[in-house]
Amino acid sequence: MFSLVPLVVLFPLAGFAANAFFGRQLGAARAGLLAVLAAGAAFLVAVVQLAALAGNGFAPVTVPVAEWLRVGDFHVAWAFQVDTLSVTMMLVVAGVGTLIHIYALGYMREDVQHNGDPGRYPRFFVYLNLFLASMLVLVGADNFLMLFVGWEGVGLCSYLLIGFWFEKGAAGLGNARAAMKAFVVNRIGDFGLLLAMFLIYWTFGTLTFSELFERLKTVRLDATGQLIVTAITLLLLLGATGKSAQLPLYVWLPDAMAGPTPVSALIHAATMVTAGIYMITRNHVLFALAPQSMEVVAWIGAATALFAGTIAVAQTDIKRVLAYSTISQLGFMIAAVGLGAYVAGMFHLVTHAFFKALLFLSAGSVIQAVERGGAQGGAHAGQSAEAHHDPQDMRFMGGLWGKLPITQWVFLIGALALAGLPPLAGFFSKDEILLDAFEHNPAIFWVLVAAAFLTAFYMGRQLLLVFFGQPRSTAAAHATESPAVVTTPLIILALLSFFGGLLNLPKFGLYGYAGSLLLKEFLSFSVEAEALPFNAFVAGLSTVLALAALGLAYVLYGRAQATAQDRDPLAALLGPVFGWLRDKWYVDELYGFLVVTPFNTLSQLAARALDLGGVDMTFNNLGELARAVGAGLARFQLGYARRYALVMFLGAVAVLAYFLIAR
Amino acid sequence: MDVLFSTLTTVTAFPLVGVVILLFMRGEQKTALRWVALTTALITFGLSLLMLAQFSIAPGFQLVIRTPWFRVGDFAADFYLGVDGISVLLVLLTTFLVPIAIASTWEAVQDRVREFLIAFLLLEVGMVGVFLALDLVLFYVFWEFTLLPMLFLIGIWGGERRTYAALKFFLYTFAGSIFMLVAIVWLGLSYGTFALPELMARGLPAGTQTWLFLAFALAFAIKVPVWPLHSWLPDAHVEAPTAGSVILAGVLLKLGTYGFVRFNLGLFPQAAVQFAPFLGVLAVIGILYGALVSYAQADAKKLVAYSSVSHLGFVMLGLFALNPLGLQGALLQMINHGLSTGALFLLVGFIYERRHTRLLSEFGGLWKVMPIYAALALVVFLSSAGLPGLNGFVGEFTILLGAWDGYAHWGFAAAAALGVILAAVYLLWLFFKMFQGEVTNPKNAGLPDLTRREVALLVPLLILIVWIGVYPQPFFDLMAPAVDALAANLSAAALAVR
Amino acid sequence: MTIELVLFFLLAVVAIGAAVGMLLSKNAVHSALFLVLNFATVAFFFLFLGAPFIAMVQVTVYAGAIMVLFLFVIMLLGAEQLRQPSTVLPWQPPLTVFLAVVFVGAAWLYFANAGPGSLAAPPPFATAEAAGAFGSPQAVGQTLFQTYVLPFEITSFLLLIGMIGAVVLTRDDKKR
Amino acid sequence: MIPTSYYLALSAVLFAIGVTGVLTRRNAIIVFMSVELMLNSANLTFVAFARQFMDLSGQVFVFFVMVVAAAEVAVGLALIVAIFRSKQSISLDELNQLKG
Repeated sequence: MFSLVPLVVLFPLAGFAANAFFGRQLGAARAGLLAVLAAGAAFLVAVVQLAALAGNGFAPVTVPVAEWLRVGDFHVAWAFQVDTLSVTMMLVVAGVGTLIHIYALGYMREDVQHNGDPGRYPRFFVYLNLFLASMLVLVGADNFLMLFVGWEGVGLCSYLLIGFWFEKGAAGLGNARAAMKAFVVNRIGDFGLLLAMFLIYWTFGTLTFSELFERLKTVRLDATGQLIVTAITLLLLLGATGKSAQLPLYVWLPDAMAGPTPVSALIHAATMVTAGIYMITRNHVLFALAPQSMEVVAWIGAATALFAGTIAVAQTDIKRVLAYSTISQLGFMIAAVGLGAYVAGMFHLVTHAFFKALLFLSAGSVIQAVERGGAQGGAHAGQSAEAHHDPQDMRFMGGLWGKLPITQWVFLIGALALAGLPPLAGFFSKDEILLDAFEHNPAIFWVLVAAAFLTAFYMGRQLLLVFFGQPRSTAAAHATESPAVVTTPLIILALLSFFGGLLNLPKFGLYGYAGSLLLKEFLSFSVEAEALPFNAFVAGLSTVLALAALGLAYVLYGRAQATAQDRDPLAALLGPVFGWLRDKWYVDELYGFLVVTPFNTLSQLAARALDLGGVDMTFNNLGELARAVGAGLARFQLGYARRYALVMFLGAVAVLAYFLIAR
Repeated sequence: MDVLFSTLTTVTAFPLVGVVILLFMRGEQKTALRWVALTTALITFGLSLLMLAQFSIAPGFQLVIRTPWFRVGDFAADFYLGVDGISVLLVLLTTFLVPIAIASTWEAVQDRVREFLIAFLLLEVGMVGVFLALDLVLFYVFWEFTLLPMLFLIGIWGGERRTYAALKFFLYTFAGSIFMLVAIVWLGLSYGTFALPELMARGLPAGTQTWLFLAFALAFAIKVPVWPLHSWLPDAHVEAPTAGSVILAGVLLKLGTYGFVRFNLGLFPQAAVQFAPFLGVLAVIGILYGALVSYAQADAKKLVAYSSVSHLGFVMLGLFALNPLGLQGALLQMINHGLSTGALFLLVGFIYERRHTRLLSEFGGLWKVMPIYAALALVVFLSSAGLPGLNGFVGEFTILLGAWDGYAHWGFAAAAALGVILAAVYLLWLFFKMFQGEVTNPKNAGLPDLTRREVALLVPLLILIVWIGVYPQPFFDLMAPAVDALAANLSAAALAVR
Repeated sequence: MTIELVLFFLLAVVAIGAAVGMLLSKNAVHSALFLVLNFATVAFFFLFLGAPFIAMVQVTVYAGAIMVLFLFVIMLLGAEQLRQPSTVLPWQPPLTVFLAVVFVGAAWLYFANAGPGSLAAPPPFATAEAAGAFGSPQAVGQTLFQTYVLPFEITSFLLLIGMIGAVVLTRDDKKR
Repeated sequence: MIPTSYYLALSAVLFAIGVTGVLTRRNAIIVFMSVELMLNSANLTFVAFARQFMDLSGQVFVFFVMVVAAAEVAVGLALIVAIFRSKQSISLDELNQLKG
């Protein structure tokens, strides 16, 4: 059954190829269905792998597929690593991916109408299937190079999907710019990963995970070796900060919200951005050898969690709040793996995939509801001026409760899960991370607690702004619920978000031995996992803080604003600091000043001054010099044959005279 | 007669048959002329496949033919051809690209078609000859022989500043090869033979290697082009007709890198070891500089031309890693660059035929108007940017991996890896300016998408781009024995130097 | 002074005078006629030197055919005289004359310093037969067709090419 | 007998006059005639040496020179005719296309 694992990639790949070449001929309905089937088939294969693993006593298996590169002593193959870690990821990716494919069937049909190019419908599924294939290559890889193929492949899909409406956005170029930004920033991370691969190969002589970890078990590191391993892990971290949107490379993710909402849910929340956490977890053996790097990883995660949280509280775009929330939650996971709590990190990764996908998808449902409302309301009232507001702006929403009977509930579940209220999934996984931090690094613990407080607060704010109070626009007033194809995946995800905590529930007697945790034991076949005892203080503190944050949100936003132009109550509370938060600490501007502008200037300088003015000019001047010498001599060339003959005669006479004298 | 009908002679000389036929045809029968040239080029490609079939994966020169050519006193040159793992792929690349380039001129060239095609076929003879010649004099003759057809392709069928560009191209390359000629003559007169295998077997003393290395290196460095000798390239590319650019980037630049492998590494290993860090620095500067300058270009073709400087920097870096990884990566990257950049120039040519401009500011939003064009362009751009799964990545990764532990410092590889980021920057910028956004220029609104002929031109290239990206092993296998022998020779030289 | 020497100097004066006449004549026709005179005197020298065949060829081909061709072209073009005086190439005539004098002087020096006897008068022929045989058409013909048969054949090609060249060059473009 | 050097001296003088004609006259036809004069002076040298060394090769060479001269005149006069057609002049001063 293990030999079926290539199919997990081949099904989406086949879907990609079929839709890429024949999407137009197939027509929208069949193209979408094909893509969903491909994703579903991949999920089934992943389930089969789970069964196969169970039958194998959860021992890891390597499934070689084909030769790839064999140059000198260097060798990598196309091969899959099937273990509990990769299968966990496969299940999440293919599972959530399938649900989002289904959702996209309905959502994109409306989206392409709204954006005025229905012909682009199949293309979306082309990209989405390619993404699934790449992501599954990433998680299934048994070596760094193959992981890198998936790593850049998902980056490409992210680029394509952010730029799906490449002619939209600010000045018609905003989306395309966002896509380019995402790819380039990711490439900076990839640069780190690339260097890490070189170092690993030349230090340990292999890029295959199993061989590498085998060698690491016996390796004795001297000072240089220690330095190299630290360098490797830090470079891997650079890769992870790029893909998982951590400080300092997180800047692409908020802009990536330019992509259609299913993309935000699948790629920029549930799966791709967690690749960094997966990669670090996969390389836990390496990281274990570099404690300083672990420290750095943990601090970057914690800092990102808090930093992104502060920005999220002041955003008004419904998807941007979720984007910064994603960055923050990814920070939690990175912090967890940095603390060595790999299981906690993976656990949060899984639950986060559920509830953040749910939040994004229901946000998409809300957005389309408002869009429909705008179209209707505009038709009713005949007023077009107000209809031109941004359908994603929460300031123009409000009062949607009751209008969206399914979306409202699933959104609430997602929000509370994210806020970390028991007994929802987010509570368990976040609590696990906090517990690890509490035990290992109190400073990080308090940073994470602050971040958790902010999480609950901005989710409360979002809930209140979107669903409660008075509708602040005609569009919101006329909003209607989405079709079943959209809401069904929402319901499934809501159930997963609600009961996801059970994944890592203590196994009370069911399997015979108490005190162990389900996911922990499952993953312990791939990574070391320590079982920490339940800590009532941590659990209580996080619950109380979540409730307090929600309460604060209610105090501030409970009496909803009447119009969209009202001042944000938080601004009154925070004063000028609010402006900083709203403008994202001016990090984009800072990077523009520090990196983008100098780069452009340098490039222009190199092209104009250095290349045309320097190199080219130098050689042209050499040519000109020859020409000038020639022109100087040419003044003796009057063009009259007689003068030339005279000079010739002069020469002849001179030669004759020379012979006479020399004799 | 054996010599005349041996595989390598026919591969080299078959285009001449087409030239003769073209000479006897009337200039007005344009379509017939094109068919004759295309058929000739395709048959030549078939012959080169025959050569591949006869080629066995082993070190050393194969299918060798040798016959005295001329003899003046001590000066004896042979007609001496042979193929090994280093040259076999380059010959195939040449014979593969020429039919595509000829087919790309179907509508683009309407002026003096017969002469154009003759120049093209003659160019093919010269290029294949360079890759196959084992006699230094023969090599030099073929080397200079490639110069003239290209000079005419640029100078007659080129753009507005064609005379300037053609002259610059000619003077640059010619100036470099003069030094090579001196070195060749010196070698032949000192050792009594111009035969490369014999010279390699004999080995040269370290002292003479140094200046001979420099003389050869100058000729090749201009052709590659190595920074800062590159400034002829953008002009030549911008003015050359599309097919000329395809061949110029696809094959002619490889003559330089091939020369480096064959002569500078093969014949002067000790000097190569000594100069490796120096050329490594130039390669890295070329990579970063080419990428930076490329990003600032306003003309699509110029952008692609400067990207060649960057990409060939990778090749040079791989070569002067002097280990099997770097060498094989560099050899594969030569092929990759030929495919990807050839395709890039075709793509730029397609839009130029439609709009008669290549200024980026004139475009925007073409994805909406020409979806097939955009999709194919995207694949080619990504291949050029080194996306894993496509050919560019395999080459670049192998090169960088080799260079990390090469004779240059690992920092070179690290700095060169920055070029991978920059490649994404300028290629995505190109894609952004051409294809994304709204259609702002009304002139672009009604552009027809690619015709079947144009797609058919790109498809063979794309197939190879994906093939090499996913399963490059057959290509590596072909070159492995030859490269291993070369690398062994180099490491022996390194021991001698240190 | 023998009668030969007197004749030589007389003819030499005529030859040089004719050459100078050609050089200085304003009218091209006069020049051509002076040249004919020069060629004729040189033919006499050929006779002195025991080359009767060459002397005949000189008169018939050079003085006859070629110079007639010259005259013909001059008449055809009506280019006996140039219209405007020369304005370009200052210093050309004096420089030329100076160099010509230097040249003659150098040659003179050379002959004066040539080894004793090397440029002295050649020995006279022993018999009248010998004098008649040397340079006779028969002797020249034998040398030409034995030793120099290949160059002779090549000259025929040269003439052919000259002929074709003349035809091609004078063909009127407009009549194509 | 007349010494060979006398002939050579005469030949040198005739040659110098020919050169002077080529270099000073602007009339292409006269220049051409001067060239013939130079050739002729060379012929004289050839014949003088043939007599000196009693070798007929010298005379044969004169024959060849005459053939060359004949061919040259044919082509040269044709050139002059062609140039006159296009320039309406045979002045060499108007032919300065070689100017650098």
